[in-house]
Amino acid sequence: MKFLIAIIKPFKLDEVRQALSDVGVTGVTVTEVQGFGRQKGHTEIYRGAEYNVDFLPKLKIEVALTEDLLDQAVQAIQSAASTGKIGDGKIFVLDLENAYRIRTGESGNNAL
Amino acid sequence: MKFLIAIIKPFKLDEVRQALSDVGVTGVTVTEVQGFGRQKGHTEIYRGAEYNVDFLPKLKIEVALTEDLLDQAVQAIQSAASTGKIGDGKIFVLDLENAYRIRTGESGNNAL
Amino acid sequence: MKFLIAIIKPFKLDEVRQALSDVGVTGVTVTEVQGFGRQKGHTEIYRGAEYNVDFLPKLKIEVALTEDLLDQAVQAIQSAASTGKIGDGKIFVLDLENAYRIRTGESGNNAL
Amino acid sequence: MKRFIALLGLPAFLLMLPFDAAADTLNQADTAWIMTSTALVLFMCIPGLALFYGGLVRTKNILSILMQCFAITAVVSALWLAFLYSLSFSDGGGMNAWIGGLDKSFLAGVTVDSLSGTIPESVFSMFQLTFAIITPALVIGGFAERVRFSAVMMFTVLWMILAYAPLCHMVWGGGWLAEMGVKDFAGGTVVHINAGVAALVAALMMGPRRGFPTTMMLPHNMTMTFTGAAMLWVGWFGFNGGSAVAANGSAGMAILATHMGAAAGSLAWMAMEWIRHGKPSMLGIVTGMVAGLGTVTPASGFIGPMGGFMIGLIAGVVCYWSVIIIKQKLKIDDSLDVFPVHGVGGIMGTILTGVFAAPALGGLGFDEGITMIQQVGIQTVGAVVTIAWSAVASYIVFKLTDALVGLRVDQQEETEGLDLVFHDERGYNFDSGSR
Amino acid sequence: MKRFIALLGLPAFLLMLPFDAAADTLNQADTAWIMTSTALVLFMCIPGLALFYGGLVRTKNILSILMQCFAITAVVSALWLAFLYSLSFSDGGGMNAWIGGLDKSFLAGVTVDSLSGTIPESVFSMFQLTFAIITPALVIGGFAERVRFSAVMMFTVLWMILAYAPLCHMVWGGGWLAEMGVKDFAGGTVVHINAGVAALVAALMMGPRRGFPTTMMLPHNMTMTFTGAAMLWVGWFGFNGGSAVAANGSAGMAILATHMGAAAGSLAWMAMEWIRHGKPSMLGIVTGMVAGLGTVTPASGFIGPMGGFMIGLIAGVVCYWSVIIIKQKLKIDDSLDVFPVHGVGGIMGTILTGVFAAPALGGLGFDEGITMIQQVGIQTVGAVVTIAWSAVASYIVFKLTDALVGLRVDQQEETEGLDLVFHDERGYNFDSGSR
Amino acid sequence: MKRFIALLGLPAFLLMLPFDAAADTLNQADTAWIMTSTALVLFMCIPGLALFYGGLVRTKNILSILMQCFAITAVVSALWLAFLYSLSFSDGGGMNAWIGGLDKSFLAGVTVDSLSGTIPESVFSMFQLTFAIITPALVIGGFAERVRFSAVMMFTVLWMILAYAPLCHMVWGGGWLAEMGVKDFAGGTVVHINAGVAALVAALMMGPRRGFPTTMMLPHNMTMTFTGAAMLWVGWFGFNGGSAVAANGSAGMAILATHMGAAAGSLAWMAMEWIRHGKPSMLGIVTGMVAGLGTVTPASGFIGPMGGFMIGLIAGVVCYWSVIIIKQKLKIDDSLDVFPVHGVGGIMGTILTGVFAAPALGGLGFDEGITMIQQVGIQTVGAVVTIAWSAVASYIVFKLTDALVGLRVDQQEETEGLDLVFHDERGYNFDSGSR
Ligand SMILES: Nc1ncnc2c1ncn2[C@@H]1O[C@H](COP(=O)(O)OP(=O)(O)O)[C@@H](O)[C@H]1O
Ligand SMILES: Nc1ncnc2c1ncn2[C@@H]1O[C@H](COP(=O)(O)OP(=O)(O)O)[C@@H](O)[C@H]1O
Ligand SMILES: Nc1ncnc2c1ncn2[C@@H]1O[C@H](COP(=O)(O)OP(=O)(O)O)[C@@H](O)[C@H]1O
Repeated sequence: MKFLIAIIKPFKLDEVRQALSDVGVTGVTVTEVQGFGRQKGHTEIYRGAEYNVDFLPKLKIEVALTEDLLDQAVQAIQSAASTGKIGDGKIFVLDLENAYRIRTGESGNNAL
Repeated sequence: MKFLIAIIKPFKLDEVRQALSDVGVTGVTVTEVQGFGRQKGHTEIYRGAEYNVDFLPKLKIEVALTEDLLDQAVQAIQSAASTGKIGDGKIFVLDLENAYRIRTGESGNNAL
Repeated sequence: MKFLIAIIKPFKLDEVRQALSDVGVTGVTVTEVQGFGRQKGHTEIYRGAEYNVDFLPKLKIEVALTEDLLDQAVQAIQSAASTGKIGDGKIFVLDLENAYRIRTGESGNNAL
Repeated sequence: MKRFIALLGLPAFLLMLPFDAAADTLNQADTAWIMTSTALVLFMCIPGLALFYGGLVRTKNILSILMQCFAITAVVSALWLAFLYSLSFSDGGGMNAWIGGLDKSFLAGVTVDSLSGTIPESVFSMFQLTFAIITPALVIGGFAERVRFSAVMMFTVLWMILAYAPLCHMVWGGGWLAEMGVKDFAGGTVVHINAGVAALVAALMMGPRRGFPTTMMLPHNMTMTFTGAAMLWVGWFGFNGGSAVAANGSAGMAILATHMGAAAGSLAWMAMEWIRHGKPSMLGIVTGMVAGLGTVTPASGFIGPMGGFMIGLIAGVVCYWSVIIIKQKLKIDDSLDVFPVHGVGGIMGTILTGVFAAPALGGLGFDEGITMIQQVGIQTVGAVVTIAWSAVASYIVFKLTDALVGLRVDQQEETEGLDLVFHDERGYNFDSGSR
Repeated sequence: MKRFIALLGLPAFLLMLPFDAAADTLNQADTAWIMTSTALVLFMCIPGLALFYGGLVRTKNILSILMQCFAITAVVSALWLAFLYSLSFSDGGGMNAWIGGLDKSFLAGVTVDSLSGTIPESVFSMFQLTFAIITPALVIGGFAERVRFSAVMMFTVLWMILAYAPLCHMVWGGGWLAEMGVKDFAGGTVVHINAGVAALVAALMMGPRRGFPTTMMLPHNMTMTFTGAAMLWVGWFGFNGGSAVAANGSAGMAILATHMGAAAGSLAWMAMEWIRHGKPSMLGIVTGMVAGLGTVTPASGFIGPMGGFMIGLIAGVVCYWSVIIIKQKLKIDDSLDVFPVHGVGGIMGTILTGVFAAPALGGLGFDEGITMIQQVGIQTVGAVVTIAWSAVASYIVFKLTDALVGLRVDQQEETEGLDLVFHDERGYNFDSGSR
Repeated sequence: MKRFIALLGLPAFLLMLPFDAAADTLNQADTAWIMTSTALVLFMCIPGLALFYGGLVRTKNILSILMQCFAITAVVSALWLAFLYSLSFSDGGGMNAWIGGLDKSFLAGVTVDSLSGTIPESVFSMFQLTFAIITPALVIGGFAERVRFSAVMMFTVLWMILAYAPLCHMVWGGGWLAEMGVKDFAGGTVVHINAGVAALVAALMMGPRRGFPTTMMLPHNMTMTFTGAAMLWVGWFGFNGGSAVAANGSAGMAILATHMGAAAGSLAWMAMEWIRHGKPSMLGIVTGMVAGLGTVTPASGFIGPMGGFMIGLIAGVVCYWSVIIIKQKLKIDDSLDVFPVHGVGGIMGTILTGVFAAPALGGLGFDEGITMIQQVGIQTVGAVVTIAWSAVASYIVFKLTDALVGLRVDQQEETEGLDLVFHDERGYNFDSGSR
């Protein structure tokens, strides 16, 4: 099993979720995060002073999935989240040793 | 060492923390997340319109622990977080290569 | 590639980011989290009652990096985030199997 | 007392009846001030009290509080129009000692020209309505975070009829307590004791919130509570100052005494916390303020500024301990501490009115031939009667409500929060901005 | 109608002209009340309306709403000083049927001693200014979340000249609608229809927000909307009560009728939701209140409390359906539902004024020799003229604005949010506390 | 000037003394208006100023601001009752040029019948108290986010005695500045210069916040700041309009001029930002409003609406640059810019009062035999004396406070935030809803 962490632009959430569900991923967990990267932030005015705010609001999407879904899932996120502009984000793939469904106690692929 | 990521229902936090501490886990890190899964969300009314809100507030609990505690910890979360209703959440187990305590610079098991 | 998760005191963020960028890490993702550990929380007053609040606001920093940067990055976080007081936090190192840049589709080291 | 008694030297209760207004002429300045006061008192309830209470509950229940305050405002207004004003302030004939009649149902006879004392009856009725609105809104603090919305609606209708209207008539509408000489300038009995007791009865009948007292249930937004508290302080100038029903020295002195009561209550509670916990809290100082204001209310038109300050000091200390006793010691989950603050404050204030009205203590004096001891006695009767009437009426109302629509949510609903369960809405969607 | 007509038995429009004030003497009580009302009406716009609207948008656009309301307040004040008061309320000579003149530009002749009726002209002008402020502020709800800030500034200047000043003069400044006998106590035409129609025109011209109607665009902060709503309710006492321009029974009755309209509107909308969705929502009840208030406004000085209540009930039901038709059926993205609430409410209210002014329905009656049917006819003309004038004027204004500075943001700006794009600021930095 | 001078043609200072009231009779309309104004001015401080300031600090310090404003309200009220009213407004005998006496300690002699001019003395005293409350509350902006709570309490007591009471007496209580003819209608000297200078002294003595000026310290909640700002604008109608101490043309004109000052200040600051940064900000426009209001305050009763507008424009531009000079150039961490806004505004306004009072500029004119140049000279003396007195008094007060309880928190406390360190509370627990 694999554990996939994607950082995306917030307004792409609905499209990404749809794309993932289309390839058969049913569950995801989403977190609001702040991103620092190549994309530059914005300026804020404060009574005559200007400040550079260099973090950007992003969403982190975590998905646990079976190995066979990995490529399609990466592909799905890739195309749903892409705008072609800097700051579109990343997908990280980690190995997942095991998974459990709390309600039933099932583990492994069945737990996803 | 293992890195454990659990998604639970928010009101179960205190019980889960207690259960983990009972099996010897001293530190955990908690994040507010939004979950999408089998459990359905709720409807919101907005001036005559009805919207389906399908994310649910969940908590993510991250625990780094030594390998020997793994099974007990999974067990502890499992039973503390379970209500038997859909949406109780998941436990994901990842391999943890190393850990450091920032204050002291200790690493490995000693850092946990 | 490695995936590094650091839990730090919130006011150390700027220093840590600076230190990471000094060793060549360009991107990081930051999440507000609540930490439970050895450091004790605080008391809150509520109309004559006193409550112990034992979670502490922390920041979680996630960094994906190439293997050769690992030691320097750990070192950088370690020294930038340290105050020598309890609760300074942890650094966790996980293995990262792959990474993709959404905008370009690049993968592996090039995606970071 | 709602009308300025010194004017004609008549017993207060006579002057309180709007139908005695035949000989009066319109005083425009009084009218301007009471219209202003009406706005101030409505402002105390929405948004004032709603925000004060709302900040104290958990995020998942914030809208339930705001919604209840708002819906109560609307429902009580409709009832007032229909018959509640009439029951409270019209002549009750043979029942007049206890309750008014139905002659003024649908505000019959309240025309553009009709007067009540020196002000239009429309203004008098509207001013009184704002008091009728805030009283049941105070009660909801007792069962916050676990009550069904339909139960609140049902409670409001029944309780206004069984508890509010009779007590209002007895004290301000020419009923027997007024005749007996009970002095309640702006609502120690009718508003504060009445609401405090009802909240206590509700808390006892419904049981504590899930997790009480072990789980922390911290206020979700102290800045909201602060904002509401400040609005209450300012609005109370209309509550007590308007109860002079005139723009004159009586109103001015009521405001001054009220303000000093608020300040002293704040300082007293702050001192208690500083001594006992080592730190004063924001919630503490504003709670002390409300305690001071609630307590000074019945006295405000009969005392001087020093009297107001003394009453405030007493209120701050006694209500502080009352909260601890009720909630921590007796483990009664009167969620937002309505009884220990408003109930205890109202009882103390009603009785202390008999003390601080004394000229020796800077007060405006007693009625001809009445001593301080006698007045304290009369006041105590007023307080006891109000406690008893309110307790019985509230018990009946909540029993009925429970039978008809059910008072309390089930466990799962309580966990999910009242906002989603009853209103399909959430208070905050901060992250919606990112979408 | 902005001045109390019963006083001299003259036609209303004569009494509305400030320059007829020669023979009047200062009434200090009226002055006190209108100064108070002025504060209340300004309070309705900032912070009231700003918070009411602000809570309904997404986090990324919250400051754009607050900023627009605030900047409109400042800009309209400057225009008022320069020539808008003059255009609205001075004698327009040959053009007087349609617009005032420029004699009072820069408030020439408004001295410390000059009177308008029984109050200082400074107070009259200032009171009227607050109405001029809130009207364009209402409009911004129609194009919220996608308008350029400079376009709002441009619109404000042009629209106040082309739409507000003429209509205000026609109805309240002695123009032909006033002469014809159109009764608009506090702004059914000038304020509510005018703003509602402008918002609809804007929504049609600018097109829907990106993602409408498929994407959820939930209110980011319902507690803010509640707070604003409550402020609107209270402030409306000054809006309608102040429009009597006197502290007397007329003002008192206007407040009472207004309050009942708000209560009934709230209850009607709550009932609609309870029936149709199974649950009443916070947003629903406050929207019903605004509908009730907007609708009762033109009638408020001519009706009794029961009339106010009936109008409120009708408003709650009709505006509820109007929102659904405009937004869900016709898919017009009038973002904050300005037309279905204020426009429809204003139209209904203007016409219903002719109905509920009837003595048989508790109203204060019609002018000598006018029947209910006739008055309804006159009122309908008033409403239709206002709709037509506002639609044409608004169309011209938005076309001009689009040509000059551009009305709408581009896609990327809309995604990023107006706060950062136009103001380099964000509404909330809650996490800044950790740094 | 706090009392309406044209009435008897007497020098203003005579009329300001409450003890000259023997021959006056009660004016109920004036009473109604001043009670209303009292509510408005208290509303300016809590919640107005508290929210305005509170939104500007970081989340971890929000409650410290709200708490300080609230506790100051309570403490100053107690001091006022005890002796501060007496020191400010009673006859100081031989010392009368500088300070009042103690005859009115504990508000002795302030009875339900005693008058001050045409209003009850209770109302006069209460109205003045609200000014005494807001002045030290303004100061806290200078040392926000790093001051010890006990230091704020200590400062309040000492500063009210050493700085506020003497200056208030000199200018409004019949002291030598009043006798000299300094015109300060509503507090350019006593309130704004006084507070601004004290804040500057505090900022210099305590040093900058940790991280200043490199670390961003963005406002944690601009919607809160907006809400407070709007409340300040509305409340200022009571501040300046109430300072006429009458409901008449003087009050009306003061409100109109004040409003135009606020509008012009907003527009001027908005224009500065639009030119210099390319975008106008919400914080900018509201800061301009406060600058306009603070600056127009001393002049408000002596000028016309155009004068108010001109003063506002000047204020917006000059205060904009003052903030930049003080904070960015001189790197003085007057946290919330109290001196550049209120101090500089108060100085300018006090002097410009001498200019715009000229009839040629729409003003109400000078005292018999005084030219514009002379009046400007007198005003400048008034401003300079206030600056000097306030600077010295504040220095002494802060030195004493530092010695007695310590002014500033240590580094770790500053990092943790004042809310937890001094009040064991946090402003927001939004996530508590999930539990
Ligand atoms: N090495 C990294 N480790 C963790 N997160 C990263 C890393 N690099 C980028 N990110 C995240 O991805 C987001 C987008 O990255 P950025 O460099 O701005 O653009 P792009 O993905 O188009 O190269 C960042 O805001 C950050 O949240
Ligand atoms: N494949 C997955 N990857 C990541 N998170 C998941 C996944 N499936 C479920 N989750 C998380 O677990 C939560 C519970 O899952 P859900 O399917 O609703 O119920 P259950 O765990 O009882 O099957 C979801 O809300 C989501 O946060
Ligand atoms: N085993 C763990 N797993 C996950 N997070 C941990 C663990 N132990 C500690 N943490 C995180 O690190 C933070 C600091 O830990 P703490 O024990 O307080 O101090 P220290 O790091 O100095 O030993 C905690 O607040 C928590 O967020």
